[in-house]
Amino acid sequence: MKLGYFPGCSLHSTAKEFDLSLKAVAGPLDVELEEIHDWSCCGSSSAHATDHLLSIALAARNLSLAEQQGLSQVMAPCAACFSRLATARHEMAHDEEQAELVRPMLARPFKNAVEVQNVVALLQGLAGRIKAKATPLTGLKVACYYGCLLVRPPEVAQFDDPEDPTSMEQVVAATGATAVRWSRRLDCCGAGFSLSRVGSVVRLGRAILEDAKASGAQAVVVACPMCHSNLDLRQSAMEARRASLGLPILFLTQLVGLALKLDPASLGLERHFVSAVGVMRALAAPAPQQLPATRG
Amino acid sequence: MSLAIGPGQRLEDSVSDGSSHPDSSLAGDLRRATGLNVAACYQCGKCSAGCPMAAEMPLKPHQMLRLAQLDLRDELLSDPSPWLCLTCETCTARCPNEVDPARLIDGLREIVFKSGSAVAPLRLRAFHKAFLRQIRRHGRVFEVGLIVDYKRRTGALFDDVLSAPAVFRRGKLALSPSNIEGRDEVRRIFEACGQAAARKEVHS
Amino acid sequence: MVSEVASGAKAEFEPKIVAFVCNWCTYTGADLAGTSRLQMAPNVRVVRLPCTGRIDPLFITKAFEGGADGVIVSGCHPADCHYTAGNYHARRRFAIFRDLLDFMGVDVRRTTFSWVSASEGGKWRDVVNDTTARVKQLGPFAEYQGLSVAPPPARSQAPASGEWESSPRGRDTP
Amino acid sequence: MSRIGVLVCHCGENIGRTVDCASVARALGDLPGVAHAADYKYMCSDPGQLLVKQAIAEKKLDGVVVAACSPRMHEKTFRRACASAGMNAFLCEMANIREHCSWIHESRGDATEKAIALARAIVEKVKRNQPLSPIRIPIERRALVIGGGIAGIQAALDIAEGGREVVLVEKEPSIGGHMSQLSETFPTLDCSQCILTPRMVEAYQHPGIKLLAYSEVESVSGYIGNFEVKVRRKARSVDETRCNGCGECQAACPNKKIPSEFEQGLGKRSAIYVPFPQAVPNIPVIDRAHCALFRGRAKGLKKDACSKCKEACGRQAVDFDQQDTFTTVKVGAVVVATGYQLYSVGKQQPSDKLKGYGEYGYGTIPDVIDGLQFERLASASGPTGGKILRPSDGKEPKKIVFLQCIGSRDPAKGIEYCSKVCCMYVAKHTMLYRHKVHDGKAYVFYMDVRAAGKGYEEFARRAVEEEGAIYLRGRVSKLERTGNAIKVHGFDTLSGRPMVIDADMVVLATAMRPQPGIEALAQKLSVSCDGHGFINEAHPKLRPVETNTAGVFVAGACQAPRDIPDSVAMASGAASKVLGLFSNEELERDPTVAVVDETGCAGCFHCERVCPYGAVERKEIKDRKGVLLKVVATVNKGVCQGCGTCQATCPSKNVELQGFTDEQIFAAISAL
Ligand SMILES: Cc1cc2nc3c(=O)[nH]c(=O)nc-3n(C[C@H](O)[C@H](O)[C@H](O)COP(=O)(O)OP(=O)(O)OC[C@H]3O[C@@H](n4cnc5c(N)ncnc54)[C@H](O)[C@@H]3O)c2cc1C
Ligand SMILES: Cc1cc2nc3c(=O)[nH]c(=O)nc-3n(C[C@H](O)[C@H](O)[C@H](O)COP(=O)(O)OP(=O)(O)OC[C@H]3O[C@@H](n4cnc5c(N)ncnc54)[C@H](O)[C@@H]3O)c2cc1C
Ligand code: SF4
Ligand code: SF4
Ligand code: SF4
Ligand code: SF4
Ligand code: SF4
Ligand code: SF4
Ligand code: SF4
Ligand code: SF4
Repeated sequence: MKLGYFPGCSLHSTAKEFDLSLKAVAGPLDVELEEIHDWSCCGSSSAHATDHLLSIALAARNLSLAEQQGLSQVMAPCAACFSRLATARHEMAHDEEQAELVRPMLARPFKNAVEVQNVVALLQGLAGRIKAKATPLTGLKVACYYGCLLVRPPEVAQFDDPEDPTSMEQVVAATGATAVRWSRRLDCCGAGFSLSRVGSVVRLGRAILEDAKASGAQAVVVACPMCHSNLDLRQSAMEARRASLGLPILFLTQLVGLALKLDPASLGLERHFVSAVGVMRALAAPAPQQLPATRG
Repeated sequence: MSLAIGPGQRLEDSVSDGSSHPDSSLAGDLRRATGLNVAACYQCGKCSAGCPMAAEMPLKPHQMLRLAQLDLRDELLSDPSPWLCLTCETCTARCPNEVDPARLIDGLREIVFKSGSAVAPLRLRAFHKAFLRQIRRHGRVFEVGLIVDYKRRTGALFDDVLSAPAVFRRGKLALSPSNIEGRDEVRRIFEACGQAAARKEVHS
Repeated sequence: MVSEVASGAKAEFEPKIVAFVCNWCTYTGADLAGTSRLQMAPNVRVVRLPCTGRIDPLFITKAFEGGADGVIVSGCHPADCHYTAGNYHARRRFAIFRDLLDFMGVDVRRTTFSWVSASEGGKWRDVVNDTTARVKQLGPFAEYQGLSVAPPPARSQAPASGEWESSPRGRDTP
Repeated sequence: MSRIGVLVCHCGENIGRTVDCASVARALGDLPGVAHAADYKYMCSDPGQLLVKQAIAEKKLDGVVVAACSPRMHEKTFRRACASAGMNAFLCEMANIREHCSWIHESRGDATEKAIALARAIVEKVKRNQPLSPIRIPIERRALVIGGGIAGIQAALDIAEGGREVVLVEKEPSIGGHMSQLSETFPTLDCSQCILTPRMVEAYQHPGIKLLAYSEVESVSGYIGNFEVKVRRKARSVDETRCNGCGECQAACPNKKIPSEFEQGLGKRSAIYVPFPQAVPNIPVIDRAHCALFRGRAKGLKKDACSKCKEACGRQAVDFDQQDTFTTVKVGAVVVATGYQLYSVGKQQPSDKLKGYGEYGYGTIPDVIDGLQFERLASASGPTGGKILRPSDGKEPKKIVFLQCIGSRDPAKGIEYCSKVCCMYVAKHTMLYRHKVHDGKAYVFYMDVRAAGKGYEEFARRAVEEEGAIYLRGRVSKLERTGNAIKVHGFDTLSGRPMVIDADMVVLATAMRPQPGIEALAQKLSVSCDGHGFINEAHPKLRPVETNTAGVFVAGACQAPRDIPDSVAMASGAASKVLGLFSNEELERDPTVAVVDETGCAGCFHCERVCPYGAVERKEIKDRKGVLLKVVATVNKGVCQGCGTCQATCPSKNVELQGFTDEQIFAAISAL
């Protein structure tokens, strides 16, 4: 299976381990990722928050590049990029007036023929293959965290029930781990304010992680670099003057990689702020060499 | 006709003007910016009930829409609440009347942003400006450049964490920008969007 | 042929206008205009039909052939048809028919399509007066000979008056 | 040459003031074919009518035109006068020179000229009128009532009391409908069973009512006065004539863990069961999907896996080999009273266009229930004996949150309309709860309280003022399961505050929707449904219990969300319509109906497609040897309402509306 690949800015920097683990699991799962040549930033929330047209045009440029490259599907692992690209595709198809404004801005013909996919839907589709190749991660309890952008808005995301999604749980089940039942799977962690309004982020993230912890999860599984950096990076702040959380935040691809018995380092597991050592130990897997912690 | 609705507030007669002639109300501006109709909001409050930021917003999402319905433009546009929205779309996904409050709040921000008003929180404005500048310049975001730019604009760093050596140590920040080939293309998109926005201003 | 009863010579052109109306809404509305003594132009003569659904487009050509200078078609509002759907069929038929009239060289401004309910006596008066005034401006309809074969002399670009092409009442989607 | 008489009325001064009636009479008298023309002060007066009769007799008229007021006023008067003089009534018509002429014009010249034109047109039309006779259709004076809820029961009883036979068809094993599930009813809080059960029994025992329970309408043919209805009698597996309702079979059935539909899943029943103790008829039915014997047979087992019920039955009533049977009934009228279902708001239901609400956890959080489930908990005969207990752990909830408008007033994931009864039953629920759990706290999230009915507002206020229910104005975003409680994330828009409540139980006031399968039934009856599936009434204000199909009436919650008083009022209204219809042996109708010229009909059936009443049927034309020559359209006079749409649509002009033929109208147009 060949797929267009739109890594987006964060997979080249803050979420490098997402990129690493995705590429690591792609091989064993027979997925060929072809990066969009010369892709540009999707505009992220800054374009979105200030100029709607710009946010559509920037995303559409990438879709047009993929089209030129002969790709029929583009996978954007970052939930934010996925949301921006999928929104652009949706609006270019449904808002003719706006589409007419955008088309001349693109330096190439644009038929809006490329489908946009995210990593969860991709892995959900491959669950059978994962299960076949996995050494079950028996005993590991994880909380699947969707956040906002994967499932919302429903008419754009369109891959799972927006209020009671199950796709991540299906992937987790394929790895042999157990997905706990919990309530705050869809609550926003505030990643958009990760840099500008830390207080809010800590408040929101804490409520989410406390619920995950209370449900018995040993780790939280995510599929969005923003959620990840937020819940990972800010966890120590969330713990301040409260009970410790100590919940490693794993990318879904990392969990799949673990089940496929890939080398933890190749999955970037040592790059997290909250150590995944405990999880490894629970699975009796070789613990990654942890970098010096920055907590406290 | 104008109707006093409270000390110093006047509800102008353009409030519920559903006619087709150019509508200078805030509702009209929002309709042009987003294609949406604020009048569709029946004030059920489901948006505010689920909004993760409602607790911190002086005006809750449905209240923002209410002020827009009443055309209390100055009061609404000078309020920080729109800037506290995370665009998480919880409200939109659950709104029973298909109002799309998240998009309308986007629209409010766009209106304020374009007016250059000082309401938009300095840090946020600075962040968005710096972020877009990165894209405009490199085609992608170069974090270190972003941090420097942001610091220049606000005099502050985001906060301690991103500058912490730990981030670099984890190989998470590139030290030089990766420039894409199609930078001119991207710049042209920015220019075209700027012009489109200017045209819209003139029309209204 | 009846000019001897007419009072004095007419300086102005007085058009003859035929109105095809349904029994349940517009005819009753016109009755109401009468009971309310609403004065209106005397140029309109009403033909009563059970429903606008009964109106054959040929009635209209026939009226023009017979010397009418204008035609009104009026029935129940979209959702109010006494027969539930007759006016819906009429509406579809007339949208097509109007193009045909235009093609045949009949200025579509000579025709009015409207909805007048049983309680809209005032609206009926307005329809009568507006149509009369409009047709007066257009002058006598002289092209009626051989209506069915006449090639189009000049296509009219002016929008015809009337509500029939607008969408039925419904939610105004932005 | 025709001999038409024209009579011009002065209407005192009403016409005479502006129209020169004598000139009109003179001008009309000069027309070819007019044998008599006169004017008179008051045509509708007795001497005026006498003038008409005399003219017919003396001048041997074959048509009459009265130029006077609106035909809506006096057409009947003059037609009757003509008929009494021996002329066919339909050869008489009126020209409206009052409402359409004298009253609306000032100039005597203009008005007179117009009056002449109007009368002349009618003269030309009447010259071409044909004698018509009213259509007579014999009526089968027996009614079919579909649905045995309170609406159907009421309609059946009223019709039977009026002396006419009724066949009552109910698809479930028992009649009673939703009302039988309710505990106490607003606005008076009387016990639902207590007022309903006697009516159920009365309907069952009434000699004029034939109850076909556990039956469904299979097909319907015919038209007003003459419907033929085929009813499927589903196999009960119990012989109704033998069973005496002792209940031994139920006790013997080993399969007792089946969720009871009647208890809304909160209680259990056996595979052979009566839905509830007061069921009418009190005869059990075997649920073959759950019965061990039938499951075994379906799997191909040679030996029957169980026959405990049959063994237990002292009357040999259990009959495993019973099959569905069919009964055909002839009826003159039908009342549709199929009621409603509640919108099941669990997560997305793939089979349904409605999406459901994942955020409310219905179906996944056990203590989130709907209104009917609450009714069962509150009912003395319910699964908890009338104690309000949580389904999850059987504990008494101390804090209940009620959510209104769930699925209603929600175009995004539900339905646009307001379900009308939920505001009231939520108020009722808060009261019932407080009566049973004195230290309990009831919270209600609402958008508006719609309590427009006699005593309703007072009732709803009582919930707040006397029973301490706390009403919070806002919708809830999400329910979250936290340990033993349910966290309700709401907002009170009145105080502007987010409201998070840890509830022990949450009750969703879910929307009312029409019964499943209503569209198929409507199609059989050729009545229409609105976009949601509710049966359309003929006119929303003036014909609320009739449908567009003559002889088919509607009552209760199948027409729109309705409470019991409304349903009963509608049912009595529908019954009186039926009795009105049945007060005649024959149906007499205006002969303004369409007639197809079968020789010319090309069989394109455009007419069939446009007819709003389904009056156009297909007819096979065969030669003497029985070889099919062609299929043509034919209009069923009993069904046609005379709109004329078919005539205007027929491409080959082979259908004519009597009284409004092309020839008549063309002649009138030319004469104007
Ligand atoms: C939670 C709740 C509480 C309520 N409380 C009150 C209250 O306190 N007071 C009040 O006035 N109202 C109350 N109502 C409303 C009340 O239930 C309805 O007004 C009433 O039941 C409507 O009666 P019906 O006969 O029209 O329909 P139903 O009660 O729905 O009866 C319809 C019958 O038709 C049968 N049927 C359906 N389809 C077919 C078919 N195709 N063929 C044959 N039979 C068919 C069904 O099996 C059923 O027996 C409440 C409703 C709810 C949901
Ligand atoms: C402002 C307003 C707007 C409304 N708009 C609508 C609307 O848009 N749609 C709608 O459905 N409803 C509307 N309604 C409601 C509507 O008017 C009533 O539902 C309807 O008129 C009730 O009809 P009725 O025959 O019961 O009573 P009424 O119309 O009051 O008729 C009663 C008759 O009885 C006569 N009468 C009274 N006492 C005696 C006596 N002792 N002896 C003999 N005769 C007597 C009276 O003179 C009168 O003619 C509206 C009401 C109001 C106030
Ligand atoms: S949820 Fe929708 S309708 Fe309700 S208050 Fe918010 S925007 Fe308005
Ligand atoms: S999109 Fe904004 S307003 Fe809506 S719920 Fe999220 S934070 Fe609140
Ligand atoms: S055969 Fe057995 S299982 Fe079936 S209904 Fe009778 S007793 Fe119950
Ligand atoms: S079937 Fe037999 S055992 Fe069962 S109730 Fe009837 S008579 Fe009693
Ligand atoms: S009756 Fe009340 S609760 Fe029910 S839909 Fe209408 S407003 Fe909502
Ligand atoms: S009294 Fe009239 S206006 Fe007030 S709530 Fe009732 S119906 Fe509405
Ligand atoms: S439209 Fe005319 S020709 Fe066609 S089937 Fe009907 S009657 Fe016959
Ligand atoms: S006149 Fe109207 S109702 Fe009668 S058959 Fe024709 S279309 Fe049907």
